[in-house]
Amino acid sequence: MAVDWQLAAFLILSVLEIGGSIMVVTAKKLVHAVFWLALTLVTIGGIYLLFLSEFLFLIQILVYAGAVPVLFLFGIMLTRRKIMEEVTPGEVLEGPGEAPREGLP
Amino acid sequence: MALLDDYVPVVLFIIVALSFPLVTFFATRLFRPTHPTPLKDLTYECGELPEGEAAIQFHFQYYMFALIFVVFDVAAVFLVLWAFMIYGTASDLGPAASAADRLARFGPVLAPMLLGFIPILFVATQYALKKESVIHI
Amino acid sequence: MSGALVSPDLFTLCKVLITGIMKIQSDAILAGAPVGSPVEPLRGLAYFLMEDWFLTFNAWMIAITIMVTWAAAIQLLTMMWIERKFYSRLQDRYGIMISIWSLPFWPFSWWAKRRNKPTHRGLGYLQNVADGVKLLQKENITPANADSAMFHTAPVLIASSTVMIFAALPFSEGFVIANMPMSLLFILAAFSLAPLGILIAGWASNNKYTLIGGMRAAAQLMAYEIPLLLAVVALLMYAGSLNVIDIVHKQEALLVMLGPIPIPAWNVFSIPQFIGFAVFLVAIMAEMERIPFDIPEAEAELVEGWLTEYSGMRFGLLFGFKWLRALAGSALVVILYLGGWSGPVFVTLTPAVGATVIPIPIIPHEVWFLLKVYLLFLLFVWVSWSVPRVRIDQILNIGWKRLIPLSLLAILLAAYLAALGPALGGIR
Amino acid sequence: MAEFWVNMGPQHPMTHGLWNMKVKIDGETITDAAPEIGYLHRGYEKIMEVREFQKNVVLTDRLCYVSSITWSHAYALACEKMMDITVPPRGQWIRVISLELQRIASHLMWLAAYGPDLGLLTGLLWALRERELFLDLIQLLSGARMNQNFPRIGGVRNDLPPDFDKYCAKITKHFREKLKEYHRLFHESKIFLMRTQGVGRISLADAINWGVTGPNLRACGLDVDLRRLEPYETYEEVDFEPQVWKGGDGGDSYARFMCRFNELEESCRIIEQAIKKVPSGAYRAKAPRRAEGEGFARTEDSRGEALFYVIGDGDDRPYRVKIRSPVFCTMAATPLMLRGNKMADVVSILGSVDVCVGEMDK
Repeated sequence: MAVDWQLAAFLILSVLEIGGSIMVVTAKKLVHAVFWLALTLVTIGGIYLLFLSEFLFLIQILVYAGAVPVLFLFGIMLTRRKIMEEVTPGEVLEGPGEAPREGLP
Repeated sequence: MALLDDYVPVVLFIIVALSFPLVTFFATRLFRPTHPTPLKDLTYECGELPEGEAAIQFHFQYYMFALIFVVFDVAAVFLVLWAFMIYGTASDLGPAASAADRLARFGPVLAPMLLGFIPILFVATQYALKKESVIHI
Repeated sequence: MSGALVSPDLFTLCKVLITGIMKIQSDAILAGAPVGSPVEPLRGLAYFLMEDWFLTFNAWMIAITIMVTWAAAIQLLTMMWIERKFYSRLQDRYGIMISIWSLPFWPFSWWAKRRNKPTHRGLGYLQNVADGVKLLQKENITPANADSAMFHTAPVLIASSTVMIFAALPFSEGFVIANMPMSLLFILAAFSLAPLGILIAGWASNNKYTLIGGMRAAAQLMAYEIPLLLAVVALLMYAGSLNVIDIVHKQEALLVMLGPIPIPAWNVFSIPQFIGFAVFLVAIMAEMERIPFDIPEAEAELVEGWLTEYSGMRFGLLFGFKWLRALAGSALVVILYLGGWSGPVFVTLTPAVGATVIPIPIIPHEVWFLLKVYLLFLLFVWVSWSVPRVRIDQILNIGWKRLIPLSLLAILLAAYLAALGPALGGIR
Repeated sequence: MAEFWVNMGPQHPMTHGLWNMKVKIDGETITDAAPEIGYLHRGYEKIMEVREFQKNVVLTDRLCYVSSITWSHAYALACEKMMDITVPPRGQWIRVISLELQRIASHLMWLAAYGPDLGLLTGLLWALRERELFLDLIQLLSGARMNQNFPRIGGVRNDLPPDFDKYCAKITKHFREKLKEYHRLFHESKIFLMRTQGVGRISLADAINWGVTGPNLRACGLDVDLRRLEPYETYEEVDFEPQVWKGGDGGDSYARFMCRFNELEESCRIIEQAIKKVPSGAYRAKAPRRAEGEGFARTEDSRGEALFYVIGDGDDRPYRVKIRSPVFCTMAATPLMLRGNKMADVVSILGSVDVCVGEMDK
């Protein structure tokens, strides 16, 4: 079995990382972007591990697992769920009068 | 690559750990009913119809604490390295070292930390926490 | 003699087991398909079964399965049972008593009647299984307004990161999956992932209660992650290693003789580490979301907190894994401060054989370890069912204004004592 | 910074019953609150107009299902004033005993509910454990644990059962021991003090203006207890002390908690005295079937001042009944208490004012 496991791991991690970073910039919702960013950062940590820097790998996960919620908070505290859209009360339900009635016997 | 060999079981474990909840959630499909109704799919708000958006905005003040947290997180990482240095110096010296030896070896390790880093950290955090004496969220 | 049941380690045992099984199989194939027979190509399979990477892989998978079953099934049920029984007793009642004899159909009812066992009279160990079966049959509801993708991702993130802790958490020297050089950081990292999942779950449910619960989880994580890390920093000056097994080995020495009683060199028995221990205990309790600090799911004001919109087995897994985190947290405290799996003083032969401490291997390490973990968990349960819940601003105040200065104090004391030498309880 | 309305109720663990507390929050801080009631409205005052005087006692029992006897008693008192009859002394003493037993049972229910409100489930089971004993006493006395239907216009339904005084003495003695346990569980706990002290403060002037009565008003430092101010039955012959917050700066959850908590022991004292003073004789006077006139009675209910105003027009059923529910008025003042506190304090405050939805919605 002449499979180079390290190369395979590296390729998988890189694909995840590149895909994740593309999703970061293309995601419509800020919170989704933060989630993809977390994935990207963790995969970068995995690549550190392949470079035999264990401490850096674990610190990357530990610190960014903490820092990502901070970004998350930023997203929640400062922005609305739908950016650039006017929010009016009652918008959550499509016609609050009718929708639930269908389920009633 | 002894280090990577150590991590092979960890990678396998992570794969198992990731598939564990996934398998559980898919397996429940075999046992549970699925009858969604519009009423059932409503957001729960104590039996009332949901009122307004759920995207509540919070006090911005706590974001400052979040930033302090990130700074502290990184500072803690540096402290980990420093702790290793102290341990290494102490085990180099051994229990029988003289006081002069100890001062000579520990001085350069402890002094910048005790005179520089920790006082600044302490004063800065005390200032920040005094300023934000009431924590809002 | 090490005194551990799993020795030398779990992987080696699994490797021996799987090699034996595969050897029998491949021998049978080789015997059944001699050279020249029409099934000769099967011999290739026989050789494949004995290949080293195949055996190693299978051994790892068996070891991992054993570990996951052990932690996420047996230990989880035990922890839940301990908690439910213990707090019921605190509240002057018996608690769960459904035993297997309570099942209302044959053969259980028949057997119970025959042995004259009253139904609903048992230890109740299987009650949690019954609860799980009930949740298994419940409908999974996804709210129409929820962010579906995130809503489904969050439970996976929380559950799997909780299981991941056990990749590096040892139950004894050998009963561990991976012994990497910095396993303590790995455990802490896996621990700190779940609040991120809670925040995502709270946000994605698109519900006011869940969002507030998620925000509280994030705020609490920030206030308590730092003291946790700083307490570990203070510990590192004594332990000098980030490997949990090394940290335990460091504590197996003899600290001092109090008359005929030898005091082991557990980290909790030194002044700076004791401060660190107190800080760590409170912070890990907050990470475990036990009652004085269970504000992310404070059921009195937030219905069920960030779990409100989850139903069925999704709820069951997330709710049950709280105890898995409790197990991991208690185990971490035991490993870091209470000597891990080394036995307590009264089973050592110190006076007889001089200065070296020889643990008597009558009681295996795993049992000692679990005993300590359960006792510590009982302390947690005791605390959590006798105090009310702390408010969000108060919990943040405790974290930021009490624990962080205390943990900095622990670091300073530890550094000073290390510099002053062993006479003052410094590094041994 | 956006503010949002959050429903806390009707299906919410905080509401001990069916009502809705709408809370406007800014992050975690409450900026406004609006209680929304009526989920349990049954039109009591109207139903009572079509039933005979004596039969209405059954209805008044259900006004507050944890404090039945006190409510039926208030109604009976109003009818007696209208009919101009006096209850025999033995009946009056039995009424005092049953009222105080019911008060303890009601306060214990409040204490039990206050525990889980703050995250202390142990408090629930401990308090319910002792409530069982008092319910047993009430059952011994009246035959029922809930909706006892015990007071009658003109007296009480039945006499004291044999050996009742012994049981009472035994249980009150036991209960005093257990009060020390509660003391350790609740107000010796630092976290409990953190959660209650300085939370949900209301000034004395506001409390009076909004019609807050009972233990909630006494927690503001004003000594009002109708058992002392306008003694009904035989309360003036009993030595007891109304529980008033004396620490100054009261009106918070802690003061309300302390007032109610101390009333538990005070009620024990009243029961112990009353059981010794019960004279022999009749326990019930004959009430006329028809009545004309106005009857007005106010009593110290477990939750505050209960008021009944009954008008009879010569028929065998009331022409008009008006009920003043203490919780209804207290509920109007809760936004004052809630504003400026944290969201978690909603339970701490509303738990301390002791909400009973049955009487609030009538």
